[in-house]
Amino acid sequence: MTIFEKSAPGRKAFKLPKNDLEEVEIKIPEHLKRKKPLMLPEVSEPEVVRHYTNLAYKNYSVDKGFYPLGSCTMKYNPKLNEAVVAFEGFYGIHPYQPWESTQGALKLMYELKEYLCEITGMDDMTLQPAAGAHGELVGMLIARAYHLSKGDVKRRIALVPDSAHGTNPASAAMAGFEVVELKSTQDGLVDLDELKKHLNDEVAVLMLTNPNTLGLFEKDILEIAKMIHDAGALLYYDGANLNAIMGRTRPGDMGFDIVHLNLHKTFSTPHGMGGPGSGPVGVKAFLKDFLPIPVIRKDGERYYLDFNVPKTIGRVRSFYGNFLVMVKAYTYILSMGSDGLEHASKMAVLNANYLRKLVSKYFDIASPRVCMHEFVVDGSKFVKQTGVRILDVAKRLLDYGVHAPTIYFPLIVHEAMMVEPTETESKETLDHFAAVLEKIVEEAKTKPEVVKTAPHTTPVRRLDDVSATKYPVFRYKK
Amino acid sequence: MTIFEKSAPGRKAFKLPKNDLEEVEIKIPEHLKRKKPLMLPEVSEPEVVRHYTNLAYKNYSVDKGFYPLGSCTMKYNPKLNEAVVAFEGFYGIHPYQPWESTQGALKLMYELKEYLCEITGMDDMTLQPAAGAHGELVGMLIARAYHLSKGDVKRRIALVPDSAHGTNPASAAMAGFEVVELKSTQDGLVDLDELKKHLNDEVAVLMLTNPNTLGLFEKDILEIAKMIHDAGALLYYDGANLNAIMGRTRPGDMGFDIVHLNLHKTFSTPHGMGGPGSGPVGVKAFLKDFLPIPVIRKDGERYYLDFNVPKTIGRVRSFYGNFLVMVKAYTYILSMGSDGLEHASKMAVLNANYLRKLVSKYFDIASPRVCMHEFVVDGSKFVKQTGVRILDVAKRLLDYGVHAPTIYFPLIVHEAMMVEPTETESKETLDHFAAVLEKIVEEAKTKPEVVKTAPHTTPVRRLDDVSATKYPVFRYKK
Amino acid sequence: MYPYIPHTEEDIKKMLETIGVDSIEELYLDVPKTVSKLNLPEGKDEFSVYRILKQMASSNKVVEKEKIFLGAGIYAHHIPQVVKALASRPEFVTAYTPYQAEVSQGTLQALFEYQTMICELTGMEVANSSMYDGASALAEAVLMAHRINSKSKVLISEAVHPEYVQTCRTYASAQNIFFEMIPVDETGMTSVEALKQKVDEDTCAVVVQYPNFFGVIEDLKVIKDAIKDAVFIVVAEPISLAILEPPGSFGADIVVGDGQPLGIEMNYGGPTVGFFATLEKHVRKMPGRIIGQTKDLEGKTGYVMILQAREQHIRREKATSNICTNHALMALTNAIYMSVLGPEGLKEVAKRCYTNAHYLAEKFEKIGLKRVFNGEFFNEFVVRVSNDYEAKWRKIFEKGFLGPLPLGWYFEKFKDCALACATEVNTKDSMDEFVEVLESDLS
Amino acid sequence: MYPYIPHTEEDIKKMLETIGVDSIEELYLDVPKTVSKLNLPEGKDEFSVYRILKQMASSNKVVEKEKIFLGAGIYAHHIPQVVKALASRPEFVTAYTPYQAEVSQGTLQALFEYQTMICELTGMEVANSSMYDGASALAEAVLMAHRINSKSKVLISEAVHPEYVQTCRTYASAQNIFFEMIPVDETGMTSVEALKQKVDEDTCAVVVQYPNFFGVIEDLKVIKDAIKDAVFIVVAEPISLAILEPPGSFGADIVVGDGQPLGIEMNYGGPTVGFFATLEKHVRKMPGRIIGQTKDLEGKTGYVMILQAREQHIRREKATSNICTNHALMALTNAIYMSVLGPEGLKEVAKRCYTNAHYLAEKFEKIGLKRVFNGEFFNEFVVRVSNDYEAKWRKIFEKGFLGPLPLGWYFEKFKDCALACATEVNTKDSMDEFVEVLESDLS
Repeated sequence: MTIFEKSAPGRKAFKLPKNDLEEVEIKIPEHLKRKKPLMLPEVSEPEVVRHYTNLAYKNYSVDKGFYPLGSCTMKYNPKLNEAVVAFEGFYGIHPYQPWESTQGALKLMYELKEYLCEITGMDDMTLQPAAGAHGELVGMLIARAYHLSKGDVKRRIALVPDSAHGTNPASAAMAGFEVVELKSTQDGLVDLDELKKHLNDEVAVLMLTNPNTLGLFEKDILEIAKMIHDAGALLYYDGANLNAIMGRTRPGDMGFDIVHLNLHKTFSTPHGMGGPGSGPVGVKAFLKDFLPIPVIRKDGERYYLDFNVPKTIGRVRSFYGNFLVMVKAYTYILSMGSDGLEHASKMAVLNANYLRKLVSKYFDIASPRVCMHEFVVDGSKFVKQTGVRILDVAKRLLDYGVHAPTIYFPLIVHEAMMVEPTETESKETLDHFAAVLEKIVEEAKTKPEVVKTAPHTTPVRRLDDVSATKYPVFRYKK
Repeated sequence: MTIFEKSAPGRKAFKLPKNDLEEVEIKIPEHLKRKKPLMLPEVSEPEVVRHYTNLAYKNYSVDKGFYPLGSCTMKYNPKLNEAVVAFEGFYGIHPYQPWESTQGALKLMYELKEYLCEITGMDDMTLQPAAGAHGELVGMLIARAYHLSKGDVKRRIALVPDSAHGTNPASAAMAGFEVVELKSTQDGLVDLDELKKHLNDEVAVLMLTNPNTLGLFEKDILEIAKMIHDAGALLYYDGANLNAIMGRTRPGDMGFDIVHLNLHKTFSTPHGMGGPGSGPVGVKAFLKDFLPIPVIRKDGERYYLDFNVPKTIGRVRSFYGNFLVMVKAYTYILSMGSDGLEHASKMAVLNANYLRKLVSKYFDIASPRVCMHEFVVDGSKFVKQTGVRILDVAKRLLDYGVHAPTIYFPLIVHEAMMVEPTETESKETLDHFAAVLEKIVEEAKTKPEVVKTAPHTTPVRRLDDVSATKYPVFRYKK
Repeated sequence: MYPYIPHTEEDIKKMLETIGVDSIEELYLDVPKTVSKLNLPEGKDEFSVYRILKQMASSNKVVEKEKIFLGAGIYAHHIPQVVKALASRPEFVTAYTPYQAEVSQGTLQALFEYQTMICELTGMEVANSSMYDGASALAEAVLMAHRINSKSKVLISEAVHPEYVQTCRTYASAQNIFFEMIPVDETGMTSVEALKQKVDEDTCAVVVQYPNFFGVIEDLKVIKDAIKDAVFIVVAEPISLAILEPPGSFGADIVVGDGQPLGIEMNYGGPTVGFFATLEKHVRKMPGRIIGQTKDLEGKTGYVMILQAREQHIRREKATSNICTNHALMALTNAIYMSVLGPEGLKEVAKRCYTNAHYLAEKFEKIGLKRVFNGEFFNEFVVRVSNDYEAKWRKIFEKGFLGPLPLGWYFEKFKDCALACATEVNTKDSMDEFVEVLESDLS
Repeated sequence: MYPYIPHTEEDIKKMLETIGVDSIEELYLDVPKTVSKLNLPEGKDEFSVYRILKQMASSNKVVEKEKIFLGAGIYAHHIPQVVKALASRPEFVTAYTPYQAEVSQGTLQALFEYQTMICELTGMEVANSSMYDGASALAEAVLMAHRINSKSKVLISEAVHPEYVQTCRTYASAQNIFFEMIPVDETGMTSVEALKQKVDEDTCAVVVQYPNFFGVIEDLKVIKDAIKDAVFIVVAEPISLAILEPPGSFGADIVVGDGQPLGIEMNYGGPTVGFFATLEKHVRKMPGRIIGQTKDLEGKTGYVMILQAREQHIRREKATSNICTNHALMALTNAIYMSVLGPEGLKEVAKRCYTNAHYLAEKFEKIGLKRVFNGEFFNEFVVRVSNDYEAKWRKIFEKGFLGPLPLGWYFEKFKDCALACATEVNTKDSMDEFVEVLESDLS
């Protein structure tokens, strides 16, 4: 039942302080005064609490259990991070306060930037983008501005592997590029021949994530970088998969010119049902004059926001970014330190390879190579043999109390199931997940209907999303 | 699975700050050094979070839904109350700090005491007792000390109605009294003849709650008070049911000499699975020298703790009481004010009478009289007709997502079910509860097995508490 | 051992055995070792980290809410504790995008209800389930207008928040879109005359803010009448919509804005949340996620993401936007806030903002600070102070007040002006005291 | 309208109709109207209340943890944030006593695990699911001892917390129980000689504290050997039990204590929680709720309250205690804390306490503050200062340090002494600084 249906006219959960001023007459022209009725809930505080509490119970979450969504890095979100953003000195400050009065915040942003530059091997960074895709847009606009600044107006092409996240081509398009898809090798890696074929003086940038979406490290990355740079193009790093390599190698060391990160993946800030995240963008020194304004800088002991960035792409949002998300990421980096971040990556890779090994007993794995922090199941043989789809397997997993992995991505794998355990999961959890998969495979063979009609024990059964889109109901109406 | 079974040797969720001192050798005699192994959980922080989060999901709570436990006043616990105890100025102070440095805390306690004295019509009060029963013990020790101070050593008897809470006789016994049970009238009220019969110069005190546990107001209370006082005894008020009468009448006005309150009932502090509560005890002026030490006092602008109470019963616990619980109750009183507390009582009584009316369609009500804030179902006829016990009805309620009322209390009603809705519940919630009861009554007639084997949808099915007591398992063992 | 990582030595050993390698190094054979050790501090225990963060937080100056007279996009409002208590539940905080709808009904229903509330506030037919903030929402609205009619000229009022305008320019920089600014007249409203002159058949969209950046309430009716078929985009402040007729009633095509006033702390500017609403006829051009109602296979009502074919993960370079992660948790916060306030509460807050701002303006006038514009305003207004206002503003700050915004930051021509704000958090006393301080500091 | 009360006028009207009365007044006919209006402030909105409470909180002086050198029953320790985050979940906070076990398995399992941990710490066979605090737990232990052997004489060490002793006296005042105090000797340990002299066949129980109020670690072995068949009651400090052999190993019959050190803030002294453990043979004499493990009707493991026949709601005046509401939420906090620390973490904290206290004692000695007792100590110790110590203590407080307890508060004979404490929260720097301040203030 929606909260609107729980309303009763006149019920209230809110009371303002007594007014010491008499309400003045509202002198707005009559036609601008609200006459359209405003249907919002009318409920008491206990009713508000119960409504949202019971909604909360209908959600799966990291705090509840294993959430192996590939590509999303659903690692545990430390409680300390949540505690520190409760300081009024962080949440209670206005972005237009005099800078002298927000030196703590500016220092935190500056140091976070420095830490992230060190982790990625980049020279400068903006913390403003609100999410990974936002960061991609910023990065691609920087790439565009760079080429234009050199008068290189022909470079309209962005190369994007067919294994890429959907945001890559979308962001490239928003940044005005023509997207050309690069076919991967059988292995799921960048095909150097294919790349060579596409390289010409119209290519502005190649977008890559490394490890790629199959969880494989592009071992030819140095050669790729050389090819790209020789062709006068730039190399863009999608940081979605940074969790695999911290403390071992860095995008900057691999030859990437532009990097975006996802603080809500690698740096443990919670995902909030879809956000807020934070997508900082780092660049090599030759690109730093293109960063969006403002850029956080330090001058002696004073931290400030620099609006005088000569070739800036401009502003990409209001104010300075998702500050509270940065506070959490900063807290995480202090907690983990250089040693801890490296250990996190190692354990993430260990977990993925261990689980890959267990799962390979029941499913084909899309690539025979050692994986990094995630791996992809190729379900096509399974589907052929059992008639049960990977979607069904995913839904059946919900019945067993675990969240399903990412499915049907990357697009280059048929009936894909992309599993990213992260380093915060224990061996026991991985063993349990494999055991559940074994059960489901058994069910698919012996009683496929159970799997095909899953889930059975969730707050709702399988939902009809086809007619939901065909006959859309966008809002509650009385 | 217990958290012990989730352990792995060496796993850690805890890290101390670096030590700037070298660990010294522990010079404890060898036989006093721990050799017995200490089996505590060894888990990571994510594992701790998931363990307790999943335990939380197995609990019913006020935030989830209707919790009509009679006698317990499970009203909504405002979120504001929880927010204010998060101030470090409240939780971060040591009880032995100089009083000059805790004037805020002392002021709060003093004002709370004053407010509670006004609400109850008493002259002085201690805030120390940790719970209602603790307050009862304090109150009864005061009664004892009072009589002894007059040399009245004969007064060994505490009269307690047969409808009383179990804590009443237990507390009286702990305070050294011989408990004599008073039979109630058919109506469930104090029987004046029975009372008269028992009154003599050995009676020290009569313990009453008013409204009583049947939810009925003792309309002869002034006469009862006169009889008790004429006999040289004291009248004790069990404040469990104060929620019915705030702003209308006061125990002090009715002639009670000693009163205990339950801040976790009437004053909205949460019940915490069974505590901490707080059970302040108020007394009339002639008893104030018997209060336990220390008593909170004001001297000009200065608040202090008075340890010089001439005839004090002594100390009843460490320090000054459950301070944070007091903070919540104080917050509630400020929020509600005189108007709000009176309104709360009225709505509590309205809710109880409304629900009583609805429920009376399906069950006998123990008394035909208008009730106060709660009422008692007499299930004996229902049990006879259907073979389904009130216990079964209670368990079946759980299947429908509501908490069961208190059952088998008061003892004077057979197959009792005691329903206290409180003022924070909406008409819709009460309607829903009645509708569920109707369904269960129908089930009891048509498919009694479903009710007798309830609950069916809870995390566990009906539990075997008989063999749990017969062959007790007190703790987890490897 | 790290508290967030469970692996014991024994675990690692067993797992390597299962994998069939001897060391973790073997898993990294493909990966060049280019870092010996990251140049970062060593990992710290949580008590030390807490202390450091507390210290950093306390080196920011928190102004008491009642002493804040600056808005300009981020507003100090009262936030009931219940909003925070519910929005911080881990089931909301630690979930992700509801890819598996059956175990995400909490998220989905809450966002469906949020969409409904945004539709109610704005008077529009359909809302998405959130954007990053008001500025990027506006930029996406401009791109959407371009998708609707493929035209290039966007007329944007100079009384739209300057940072929003800048963001639009950045987003559109790679598209075939150009902007022309429309000035305000002496009322502080966007000049309808200027607008009429600029609007033509090539006009893609017209953008105004309601109430506008100078606090003045635009007359959406006369604007709509002036702009012909151009896509009408309105940036709205949500609290004011409790007492203002919603843009939808005046024929707006897209209404966006920042949800910060609806229960979100100032957060040094982020995270907030962007809202985005439009008409059903435009919905397939809309960016962002949309939640719709449906049934499960037993006929029970449930909620799912709909119209996903517009989105990047399916449509890739042809998507309506690249947005993936949005600001769902902040949208939830908005929804809880609106549930707590209800229609009456929100109206009361709006009226209190209006009352306080008008009281403040009157007090200002008494000390010689005159309003620059004569149009009706809601909770912000511009006064003329002096050319050295910014220096004075810093001086006032030392006394504990966050004074009106130095407008010179964004408008050379208003260098001597300040944008003042009052909301329901300001009290008569705080305003009186502020005006006193101001008077003594200005003289 | 009140935010916590949902009734609209319309609701009230309909409900009265259903009941069949015309007004709420009719429901109160039996109740005399003795109050016209309570003399209390009018109800306030939450923002005003929040402000008032914030003001009150800020008028208490919070001493930085590392600058606290006073324990005496309430200790400053590091508390991981995860403890607070979990213990504040509304499912724990807003539930009550698990009367309906099937929807209270969270409470019941957590308390069952808590009992297990208390057994492990104390070395006892069974623990209850909590008491109010250490003092009342001890008082109940004395009453229990009396139930066990019906004897009257209780020997209690003068090195038991004075407030605990006072509480025992109050609880027992109405019973046939009397107390004799046993002094300490020059080691600070309870005098075994004195004990031997006092113990006889009428002795009900012997009570000592471990480590005792003066910080000294009692030799439980020699005490047990001295007390014959008397019920052996030990008050224990839980953190120390990570490195001390538990009382259970020395034949204790009842072990009680305060759980505050295990993850509970100082809270101005309350709420904390009392723990209570004993031997299986005594369990039917034990006060308080006990949770036991059982099966449901499908054979699934579950937890219920057991041995309820001892309790007041069933046994009434013959119950083992009147306790009903206990301190379950604080017991949960203890359990979460111990889950986070684990055996190694707890041991580490204990060792750090020991190390710091011994460093502090050494530093004290260097400035001429000598220990009064020569027994081994854990995290507290007594030093002799001067007769005007209390005045000095207040002066030191002004400098930001909560100095050692003026022992004169409780012991006339130790008027010139102070009870000092150090735990893992104190740092070398804070101790050095404190000793410096002390030195300059004492001279």
